[in-house]
Amino acid sequence: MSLEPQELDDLTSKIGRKPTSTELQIVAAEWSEHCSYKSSKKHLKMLPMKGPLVISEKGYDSGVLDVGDGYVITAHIESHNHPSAVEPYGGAATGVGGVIRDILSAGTRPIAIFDGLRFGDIEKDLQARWLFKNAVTGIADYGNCLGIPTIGGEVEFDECYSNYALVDVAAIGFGKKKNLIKNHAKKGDLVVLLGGSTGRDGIGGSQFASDSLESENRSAVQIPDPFIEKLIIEAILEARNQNLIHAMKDLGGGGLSCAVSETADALSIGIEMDVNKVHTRESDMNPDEIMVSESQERMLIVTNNDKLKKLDKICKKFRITCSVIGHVTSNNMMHVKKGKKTCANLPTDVVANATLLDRPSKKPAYLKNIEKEKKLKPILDYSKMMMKFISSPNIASKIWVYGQYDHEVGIRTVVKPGMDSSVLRLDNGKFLAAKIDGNPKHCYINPREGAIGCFEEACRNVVCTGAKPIGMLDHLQFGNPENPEIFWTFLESLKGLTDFAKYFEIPCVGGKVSLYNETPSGPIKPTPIIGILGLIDKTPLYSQKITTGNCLVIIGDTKNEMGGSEYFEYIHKFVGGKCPVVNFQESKTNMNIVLDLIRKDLLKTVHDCSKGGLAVAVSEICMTHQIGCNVSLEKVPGPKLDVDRILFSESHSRYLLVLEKKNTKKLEELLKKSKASYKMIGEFGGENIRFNKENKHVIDLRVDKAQKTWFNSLRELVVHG
Amino acid sequence: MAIFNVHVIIENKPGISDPEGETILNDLVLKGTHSAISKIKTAKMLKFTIKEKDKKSAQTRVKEICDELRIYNPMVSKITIDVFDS
Amino acid sequence: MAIFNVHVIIENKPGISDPEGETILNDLVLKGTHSAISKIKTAKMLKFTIKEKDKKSAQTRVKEICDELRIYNPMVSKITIDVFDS
Amino acid sequence: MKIGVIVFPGSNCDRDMYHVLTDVFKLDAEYFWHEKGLPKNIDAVILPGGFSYGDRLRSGAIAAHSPIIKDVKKMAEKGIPILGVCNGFQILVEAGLLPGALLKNTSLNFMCKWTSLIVENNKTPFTNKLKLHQKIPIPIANGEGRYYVDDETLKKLKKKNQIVFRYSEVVNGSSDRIAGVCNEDGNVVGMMPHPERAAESEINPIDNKPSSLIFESLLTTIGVKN
Ligand SMILES: Nc1ncnc2c1ncn2[C@@H]1O[C@H](COP(=O)(O)OP(=O)(O)O)[C@@H](O)[C@H]1O
Ligand SMILES: [Mg+2]
Repeated sequence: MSLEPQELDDLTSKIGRKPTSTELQIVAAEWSEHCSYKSSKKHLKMLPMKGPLVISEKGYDSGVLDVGDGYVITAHIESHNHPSAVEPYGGAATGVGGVIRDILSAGTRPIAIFDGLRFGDIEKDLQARWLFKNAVTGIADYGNCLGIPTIGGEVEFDECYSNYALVDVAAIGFGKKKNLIKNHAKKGDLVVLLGGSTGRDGIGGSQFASDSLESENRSAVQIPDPFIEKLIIEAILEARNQNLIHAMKDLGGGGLSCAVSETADALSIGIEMDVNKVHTRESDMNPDEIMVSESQERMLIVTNNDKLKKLDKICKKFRITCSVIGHVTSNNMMHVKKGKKTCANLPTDVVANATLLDRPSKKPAYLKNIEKEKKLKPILDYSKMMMKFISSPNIASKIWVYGQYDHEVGIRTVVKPGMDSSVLRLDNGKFLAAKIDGNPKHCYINPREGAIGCFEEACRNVVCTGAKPIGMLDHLQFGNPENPEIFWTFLESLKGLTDFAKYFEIPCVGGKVSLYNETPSGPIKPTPIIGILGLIDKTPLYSQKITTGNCLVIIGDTKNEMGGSEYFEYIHKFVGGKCPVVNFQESKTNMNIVLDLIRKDLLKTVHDCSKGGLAVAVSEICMTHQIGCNVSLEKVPGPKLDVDRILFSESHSRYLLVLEKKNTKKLEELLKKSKASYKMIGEFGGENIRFNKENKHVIDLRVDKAQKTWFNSLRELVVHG
Repeated sequence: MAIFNVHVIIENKPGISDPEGETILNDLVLKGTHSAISKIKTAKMLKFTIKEKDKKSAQTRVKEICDELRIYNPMVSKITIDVFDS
Repeated sequence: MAIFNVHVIIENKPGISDPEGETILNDLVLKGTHSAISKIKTAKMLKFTIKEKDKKSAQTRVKEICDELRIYNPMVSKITIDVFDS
Repeated sequence: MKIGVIVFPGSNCDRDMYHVLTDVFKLDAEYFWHEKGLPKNIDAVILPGGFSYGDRLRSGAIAAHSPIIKDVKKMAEKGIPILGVCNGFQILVEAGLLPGALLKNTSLNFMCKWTSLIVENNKTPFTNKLKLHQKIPIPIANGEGRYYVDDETLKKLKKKNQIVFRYSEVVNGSSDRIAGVCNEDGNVVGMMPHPERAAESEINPIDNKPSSLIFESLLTTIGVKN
């Protein structure tokens, strides 16, 4: 762990002397990319962060939204990519632990977890399969033990993640507005470290996350302890109820160094602490190790002497250790001592604010010809192709994953995983829908439009349940930012997200940047992940059983936008073409009318078109409801296209609506008025999924066979290889 | 060729915590009156039945299998292999 | 008094299936080219560190603890105890 | 009429159970921390699901030694209705209040899914409003949920009518598809599936009536309602 030479000069001139070894460790941790956002911070400011529902207060690690009646929700997203790539079980599990503590820091109870998982090609690559399997078990074991339901996420496989893993976790909290921790502290208050003991695990973790991954042995392995995390949650919430917490911060990347300096800086106070007071796992740890250890399941709390007794009692009840490690001073210094000896004494604003960089950017050379299409081999038998397609890892049902997550605990999950987005009931009678989405294949071809597409897709997913998007979380994952071409893709994505957020007035309530995601064969594809929170005032759309004679209507145009599609990449092994572009106005029109139709109770179910296009989206409805459907491809609105493009284009802003025939007239009236592009394209019934053109079945699948394949293929692949 | 029993013990490397062992010690054993116990560490064991020409090659073979199939993750765990006549 | 390491192996009684061992064998080991392996059984191990006057009493003491605290469930599992000098 | 909900370190369905007892069925319920004793005036005891002690050693094995279990045993002897759900069931088994053992699912994974139960004994305090062989749509969520008994005990269970619920399909490899059992007297019942997750229409997409009847049976038993 070390500083760059110019950073060392910078530090030396700021403090006017040579830093001590402990000071160097503290600053190196805090000035790492992971903790300081030195490459990205200047640019993140462009995102709109304010809105009528957003509550912003100093020192929160998570976004806070007012959902009415005195209640708030909190949300945050994190990744744990580097640790998961070497120890998928522990890495993924501790990733969940970290994001949960961010939610807890605001004083809210965590009520849901989401996970976004990305690995190499699990069909061919045993290492990818091992990573996938163990990351899923890690998340399951951690979240299940906490009793927080994991209610959504996504899984994607792409060769760009070979020998690597992206493990993103998001969490949502819920609580009373009056119980939010109002971070404040005054001179003489006590600084308490609560939770697991500090050990040598994870030393250098945040630096590790800011280096590219080499195969060299790493000590940054963390052992998850969900049981102690559960006890911390209950202890903290009890302490919150008794008003014992003045300020609070979780320990994550950079350990005590970051938590202490950031807390002091945010509250404009100083903190004096003694490393001898930290409860450690091993007796011979030196101050430097104690300050940068990233041992999991720890929280930093500021309280006062009067409240300490009660806090101690709560900790005893929950059998967790709590040590007073220091106190608040008024001199804005972070003073670290070992007994009487000073190890570090630094101005908190110096530690907490690395010099921000303005990295050069340049449009990557690979983009020059990327939109050119190659000539594709004709598909002779679309039905056969379709069976292969629905069993492919990216299209197959993810039930093997979410079936291992307790998604019912907490008894809030009224719409369960497997739908476009899950829905939770809140204590004020409202409902919350949430989903995270990413699409590196699109983002590789066009970082700006791809990122916007992820944003729109996540919105579509919550809209399908009747929810209006009220907040966004972004997680920006890229390769080495020192490479101007990579930095350009980062900026393009960010600008795209900003434009969409502003147009739709969806504030960004939180996010994370993860850079240096490089595999042995190069950088990952640009992988922004977007999380959307949607609010439903009355009732969500509970998907109803589809019966014979029900109608299928599509909203939105299907366009010739095949670049980065699963069809091009999986079936034709071709990376290129023009990727789907969101037309903001069309997007808004379609979103609004779908919400209106749901509110008017005209629909049985709604599903959006995304990965795999229309063919996959219709099949998913049929397979989920175990009923056939006849679709006329000629009727699909949009420019005139070849059948494969109608079937598999991944154009955005498209929704499939299922309704009873008797409601079609009313529906058409409303749709006409809305100016949305739409068409009735099919009717349900029978045992086959059929896509027809000129009275021929282009695709004809038995729904039961398709369903079996779609449901089981991922498990078969993982379990029996 | 002969049949051997090969026991593989998989446990966390030294310095890596073992929350399960700690819980069993603190919440079960020390809650009783068993203060003679000062530590409990958990491990997992796999017992292989293998046909090989001798003990040595049985041991080598099992080690290879454990490494190749990632029966354990060397980042976190270490293994100990013992061979017995069956 | 001396310090001893006592290893307790907890495994299923004969006749009780061990799906984990079977899965490792069938889906991992035999999928490769390791046909020399004919069986895999999984077990759990607890390593106790205990202060006792001799090996014999260390063994007895740990056995007592395992029975009294139901460290294993006698309906489905059996245990084997080995004592080592520390 | 008071129902005690026992909370162990790591219990995580305690709040769900409490919500259903109090908000849905308007019962008077109270949490009891595992280190405490149970007062004499308790009319029923529920051990909720979760991961007591992080499922370490074996699910329920450590919690079964909690101080409060002594009182639970006394109440069991007195004939007071006691229900263990999921981890609560595992604890009752480990404490010796119910026969059998709960082993890792044959899939080796944690499983969270909806399934359906068949009522095999409608004479217990938690099933007396249900019909014999009635089906109950209900979710399971467990990793060590495979109920195991040896053949001899199984025979005894059948003879003494101790099998309370069976799965209608094979879910996790449990002996004779058993999902829930009771003690010989019938007042102590344990089940792996979660009735508290299925008793409200909002949360149960299929049919919440049968699971509600589990709670209504208790209401009837303790004399709140007929
Ligand atoms: N891409 C981003 N967009 C918007 N806000 C971001 C982004 N990345 C980080 N932030 C915000 O910066 C703050 C610090 O983030 P983070 O380092 O993740 O906090 P911690 O690690 O302490 O939880 C958070 O409020 C987070 O929401
Ligand atoms: Mg944090």
